[in-house]
Amino acid sequence: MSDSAPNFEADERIKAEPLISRLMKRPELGAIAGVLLVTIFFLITADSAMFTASGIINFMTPAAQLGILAIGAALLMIGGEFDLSIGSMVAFSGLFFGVCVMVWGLPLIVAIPLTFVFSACVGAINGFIVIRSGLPSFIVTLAFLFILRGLSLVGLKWASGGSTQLRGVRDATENDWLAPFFSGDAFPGFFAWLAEAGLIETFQNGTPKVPGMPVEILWFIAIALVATYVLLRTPIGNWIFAAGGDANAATNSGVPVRKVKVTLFMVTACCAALVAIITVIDAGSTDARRGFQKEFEAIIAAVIGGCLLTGGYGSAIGAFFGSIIFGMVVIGLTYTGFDQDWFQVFLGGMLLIAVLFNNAIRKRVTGER
Amino acid sequence: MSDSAPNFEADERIKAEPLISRLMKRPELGAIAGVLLVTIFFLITADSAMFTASGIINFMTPAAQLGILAIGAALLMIGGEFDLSIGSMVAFSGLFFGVCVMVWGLPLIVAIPLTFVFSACVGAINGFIVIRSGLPSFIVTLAFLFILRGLSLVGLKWASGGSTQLRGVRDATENDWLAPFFSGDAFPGFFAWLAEAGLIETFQNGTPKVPGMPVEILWFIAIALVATYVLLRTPIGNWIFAAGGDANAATNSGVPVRKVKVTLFMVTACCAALVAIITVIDAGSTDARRGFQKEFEAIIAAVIGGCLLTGGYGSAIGAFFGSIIFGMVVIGLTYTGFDQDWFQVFLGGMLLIAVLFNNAIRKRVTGER
Amino acid sequence: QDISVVVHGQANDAFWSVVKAGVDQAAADTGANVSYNSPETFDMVLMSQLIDAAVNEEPDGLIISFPDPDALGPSVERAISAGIPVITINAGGAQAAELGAAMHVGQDEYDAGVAAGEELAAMGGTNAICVNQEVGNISLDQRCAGFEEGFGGTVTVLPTTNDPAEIESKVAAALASDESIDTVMALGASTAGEPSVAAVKASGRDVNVATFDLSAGFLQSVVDGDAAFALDQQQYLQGYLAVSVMALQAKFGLMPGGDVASGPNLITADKAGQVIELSAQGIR
Amino acid sequence: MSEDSKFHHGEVKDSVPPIVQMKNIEKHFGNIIALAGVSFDIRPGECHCLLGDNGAGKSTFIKTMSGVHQPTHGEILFEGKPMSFATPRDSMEAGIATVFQDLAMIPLMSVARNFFMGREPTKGRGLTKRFDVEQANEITMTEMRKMGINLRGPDQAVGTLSGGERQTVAIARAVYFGAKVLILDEPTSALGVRQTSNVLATIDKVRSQGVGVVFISHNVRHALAVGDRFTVLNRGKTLGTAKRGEISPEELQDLMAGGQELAQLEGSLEGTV
Amino acid sequence: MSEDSKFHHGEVKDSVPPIVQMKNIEKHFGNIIALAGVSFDIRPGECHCLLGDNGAGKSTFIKTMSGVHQPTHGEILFEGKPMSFATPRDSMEAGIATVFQDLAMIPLMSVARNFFMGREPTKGRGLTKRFDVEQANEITMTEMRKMGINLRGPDQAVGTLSGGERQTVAIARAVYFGAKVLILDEPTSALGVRQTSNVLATIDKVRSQGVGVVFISHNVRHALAVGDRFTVLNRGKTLGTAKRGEISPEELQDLMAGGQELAQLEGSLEGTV
Ligand SMILES: Nc1ncnc2c1ncn2[C@@H]1O[C@H](COP(=O)(O)OP(=O)(O)OP(=O)(O)O)[C@@H](O)[C@H]1O
Ligand SMILES: Nc1ncnc2c1ncn2[C@@H]1O[C@H](COP(=O)(O)OP(=O)(O)OP(=O)(O)O)[C@@H](O)[C@H]1O
Ligand SMILES: O[C@H]1[C@H](O)[C@H](O)OC[C@H]1O
Ligand SMILES: [Mg+2]
Ligand SMILES: [Mg+2]
Repeated sequence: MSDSAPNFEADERIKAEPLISRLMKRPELGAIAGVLLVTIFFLITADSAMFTASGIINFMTPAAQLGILAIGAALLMIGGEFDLSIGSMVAFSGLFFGVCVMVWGLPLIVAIPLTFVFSACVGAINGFIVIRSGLPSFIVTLAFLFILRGLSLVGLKWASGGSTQLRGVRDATENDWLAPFFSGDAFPGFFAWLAEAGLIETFQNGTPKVPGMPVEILWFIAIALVATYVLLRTPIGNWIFAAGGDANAATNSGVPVRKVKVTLFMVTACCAALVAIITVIDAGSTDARRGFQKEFEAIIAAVIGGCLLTGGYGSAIGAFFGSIIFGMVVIGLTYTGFDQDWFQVFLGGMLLIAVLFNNAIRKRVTGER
Repeated sequence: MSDSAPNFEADERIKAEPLISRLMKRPELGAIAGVLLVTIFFLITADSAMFTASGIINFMTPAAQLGILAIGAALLMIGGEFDLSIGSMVAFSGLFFGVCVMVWGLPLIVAIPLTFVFSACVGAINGFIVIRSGLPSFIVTLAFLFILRGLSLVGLKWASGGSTQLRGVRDATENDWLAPFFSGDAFPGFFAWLAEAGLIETFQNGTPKVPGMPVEILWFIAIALVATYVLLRTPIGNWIFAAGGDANAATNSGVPVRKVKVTLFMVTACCAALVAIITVIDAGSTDARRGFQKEFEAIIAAVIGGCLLTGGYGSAIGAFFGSIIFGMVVIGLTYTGFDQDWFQVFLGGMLLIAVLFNNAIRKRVTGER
Repeated sequence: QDISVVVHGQANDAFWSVVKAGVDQAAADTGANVSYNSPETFDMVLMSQLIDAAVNEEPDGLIISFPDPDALGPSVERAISAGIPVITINAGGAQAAELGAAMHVGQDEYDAGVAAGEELAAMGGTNAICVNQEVGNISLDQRCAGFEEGFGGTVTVLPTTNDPAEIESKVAAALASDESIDTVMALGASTAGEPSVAAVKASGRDVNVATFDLSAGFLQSVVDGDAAFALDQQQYLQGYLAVSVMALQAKFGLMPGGDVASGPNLITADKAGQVIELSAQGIR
Repeated sequence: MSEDSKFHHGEVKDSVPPIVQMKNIEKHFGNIIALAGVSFDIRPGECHCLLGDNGAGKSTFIKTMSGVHQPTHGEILFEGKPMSFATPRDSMEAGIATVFQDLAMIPLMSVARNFFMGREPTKGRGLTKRFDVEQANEITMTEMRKMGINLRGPDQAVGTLSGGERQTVAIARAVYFGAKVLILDEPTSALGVRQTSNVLATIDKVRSQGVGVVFISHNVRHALAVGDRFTVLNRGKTLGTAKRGEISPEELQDLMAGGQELAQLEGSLEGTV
Repeated sequence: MSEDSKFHHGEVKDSVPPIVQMKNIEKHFGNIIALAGVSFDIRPGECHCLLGDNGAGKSTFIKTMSGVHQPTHGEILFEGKPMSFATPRDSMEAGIATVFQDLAMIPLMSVARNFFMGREPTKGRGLTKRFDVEQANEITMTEMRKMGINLRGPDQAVGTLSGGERQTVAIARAVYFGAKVLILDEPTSALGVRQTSNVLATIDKVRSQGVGVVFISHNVRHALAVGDRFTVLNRGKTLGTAKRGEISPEELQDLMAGGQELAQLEGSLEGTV
């Protein structure tokens, strides 16, 4: 009746598992099924222009702007907290940045770091109140949603002398050497060459439809990679998962939960600041409604990408794909013949189907009940 | 070394506890501190008109409309789920009700129950998808936020022949015997008597400034009482707490968690339908933007009132007071002399202070760390 | 012909659904293939991306509203440099013309505000509130600013959300806390205008209420004497004319030599009655 | 280990039909095989011990019996009829009460509310039918006292109870509601000596009332004190079932350890841990 | 209970200064008094058992020692100096490792990540300094195997482990990181016989290396097998401390039960539960 000596390498208690199910178990990759589904949908229903180089860049740009926020939100959600103030933070740090450039006339090399520091401080305030009071971050950051939005309005009126729009940033930064890192298109030469070679489409008059790769897309990819690395390959990543999984157990195991959470609030605020800087330079203006409801969309993208609202589970890559799904659906309708009145029905339906599909595929592949 | 026989009635392991700290421990009563704080603030800063009979009714009316939703949202949150579609549900069931009355010409005695049944079905669909897929209710009901909002637009255009507003409901229901239960003011005679007796203010011509008690306030109070009774004094209440506290443990203990959750989704949808019916009859019309962002405000009110976003903890009375705090703050600033541009800063600041104050008082009184 | 319309207002906004009705009617009348899009909130960054998406399809003509010349400028330049003719509607005509837009159909928001202010001042108003249900939308700010200019007296901006119940309470609160308010200027008819009328009625005071844009309910109040007037910009024309002209441009290369001022058009008690039915059908 | 216990021991009558019969149960979680074919039955009036090493599959097995998991393969007969419990509520309604290893308690809820969770006593009728809070409180306090725990009050949140107090709530609840079968997954693990002896005495009492008891334990002495039959699991498979008296404590302990050697403790622990 | 154990027993040298000394600790939760003045110390190389009935306050007491709770009254000396640990991290950095009764594990995280939570091994330096996942996996598997658990793999989520497997992770982790004091709150409650003997053997091993061990158990036999001193708590107060040999198993069991009578089990359980 005695048992054979256990042999770890070939445990009889494990079935062989195909690679695909091992991959689908990772929260990073769950959202890919949704991306595929949405892509197929638009390949069938949308104008072919959607999947040309210019079409892809066109939906990737809003996806990237959303995605930078969504990755921040995802990190924070994995760490067990919310930040509902990131949308307002986009407006507020946009205002601060605008004031740096337009009112104080600072060069970008000063204005940009200052904006990040400033935003990180606001994020830290959020974090400190949450930590010290023990209140849910939902309600604390919600208060800041209103406060920052309101301050943006007041600040804009002050800075612009009564308007809710601050204009002229593009002209003021045009010749700054740092501007190309935060605005416009990267690799224009390469794209011009592609156009000449006939590899990407041009307008009738010969100019390439895509002048280059919008920098936000590069930022988006870079941030997704860094966030993934931090989450999966650094001690801090482990702390983030632990803090969100069970703050009590994590504290008792020696994880500096408070520091981790405050840091995450600061990171999220910096993501908002980055989006603000990029869009303010790009648009050349900022207004009191910038970033409106972006907190909401960022959370949506993170959740589509597999983050749990209860914390402790999720991934940056998931948020990456979640943002792409969201961006594709929002912009995609333009390329289809559907009536705009149906837009919201369509948006809601696509989101639901994409998430249900992700979920069904994951369950089927991994053999979960 | 042996111990005296334990005596339950006078356990030496318990300190005497004053009544107030026993009361403050109840989630129901935590929010009272916030109400007091906000009231005192406005007594000092606001125009005295705010706390006359007409002033109170003036801020209680939106508070009541919000509160009916907030109590539904609170029940659902205690049960561990969210419904982000209630705002859209107000528009959608408003449309359905409008169609019943205007297009199909049904009397209220048919139209109102039909609207409730219809809304409950939509709520049940939400619930079923959440339960069957195991997806977070956040993302599922978010999809319905968009879908229902979109369908309201499409439906309104169909029902009104191209406009986004369906009108004439007031005229159509004016003579229906059921209308006074869902619109207008209750107890007009009593208020007229109060006015004659000089107990409430009158216009110069002697008519009372407040013709009666808006019915939504009565509904609001009634629903808060019923919900509190259900939560604290019925088996279903126990199931709601259990389902939200730990769905797994509750299922394993024999609580029919799925049924409870689906029922809660239906209840929440019915709360939205009630608000829709009241506002549509009152305003005489419905449009595609009704209830916009109400889901958000309802959750805010529930959280101010002490509900945990993670489920399993909270109260209907808390949501009641939370709605009143929110209503007072939103309307209150108008009575003060502050620059209205600061409205959002003020709203956020007041919410934060009210919640921090609730929290601080509770901790101090109950001796928690 | 393919024509793309991208505007800043939402399809479920009563005002913009009328624009869309005009667009749809013109599409039917001219046989043009028209796509109509808008961002989900007043979001200039997303709107510029929607314009880019439309331009990618290389339509024969592009019709846009232009509330933020800075943010939308590059997208418009891209369209124009790609050889796509552009017509602007509703907002921002002058600035777009500088970039090479062919024509504008709309009302100048500031001038419309001035006109409304002068009218209400003439009715004896000295102390007004301007009810803004969409704070941060630059067009609405311009209306309040113009109104202040034309009105001459005290003007307080009352920012609100777009919930009618809340607006009613806030207007009531504003009236209760300042006895000298005699004028209410609402910036949207059904969201802000109708609840303002209700609040004024409940206050029992003699206050003039006017609104930008139309709604059947508000027009009824004008007829009944509970409200002073509505300022119509006939947005149906903005949609209809722009598409018709663009279709003709695509077919024959025709383009009028100047802009069309679709408003402001003051609707007072004498005209309101005729307009109600059309407004209820989503045409005015 | 003395055989002359003060306990009455149920006669395992092979003739009496089992209440629950589990045939060749398999349970897979994704690619993990937790149970690879286990058969087991429980008869009225007996205490059937389920023993085995950590991770052997004991908890998974009893969760299959009480409707938490659905078996991947295999058959469950309840009173002779094929039965599949879709939820724990179904199994409860059939008369099976379970103390899960994780206790299935809601930390934020009071002791009394946890005690009656899913089976609240009511008073009044029709619309006034309501949760009888007073009765619930009273029963809770009484049943807990029977098990040797004097609670400070019935409204303390379970999350603030000590480990043993919490475990006692789960046991008292199951005993109170257990009608035909009582499943106890390591019920004494967190209990003090007094509470443990109460639980063992309780097992004996309910068994004598004809209830079938499934008792999981790592404590050979506890198992031998009350068990009538012993089934040992190892790595998801059953190593066989022995009747009381057919097996010595040392043999049993050897089986429970999966046949592997123990660290040098025998001396100080007198043969059984 | 035989006194001639195979274990080495630490000499409780009264002369050696204690590592941690707790003086007259009180802890109140709101109106609940969990500890009403408890004194305790732990010296290097000894195993000090903390015993007592359910709800006596053992867990609350050791949580105060490891920085989870701050005492309401009383003083803590660490290596002779007054010390107040604000967080568990502080106490860890001072060299105290704890296995909490609730284990302090994150269910959604893998075994290896839980094992190293808060103290991740790194490789590389500067910007490339990163979590050394391979090393973490390897150490986890090895340490678990030492305790008698063969995991299927280091990346299984802790939430899907069996009760005993999970408890073993917590113990292996504490042992791996325990530098000066190792606190074990009912570490063997969910363990199989093999794992239990491993843990007891481990306690003996680390003690002989000069680590002070605080061992909480309800099992008199386990306590006597490894304990050098025994402190008994009852209803938040201490009933006194006894040295090994000064007290008989029966006396000890009596104290642990708070002096109350046990159900009739003595016969079958040979004196100690
Ligand atoms: N949901 C699950 N997903 C994956 N593996 C699981 C799951 N549940 C259990 N297992 C694995 O199945 C095996 C059996 O677990 P089970 O809890 O039944 O053991 P047990 O016999 O009760 O052990 P213990 O005595 O430690 O409580 C374990 O190795 C465990 O890791
Ligand atoms: N956070 C808390 N709030 C209120 N009461 C508490 C709290 N923590 C513990 N208690 C109470 O303090 C007493 C001591 O609890 P503790 O967990 O220390 O007991 P224990 O000796 O570890 O018992 P066990 O052997 O059952 O684990 C218990 O009666 C418990 O109900
Ligand atoms: O002209 C429109 C304005 O630009 C804004 O969108 O609100 C609706 C209309 O008044
Ligand atoms: Mg188990
Ligand atoms: Mg304990």
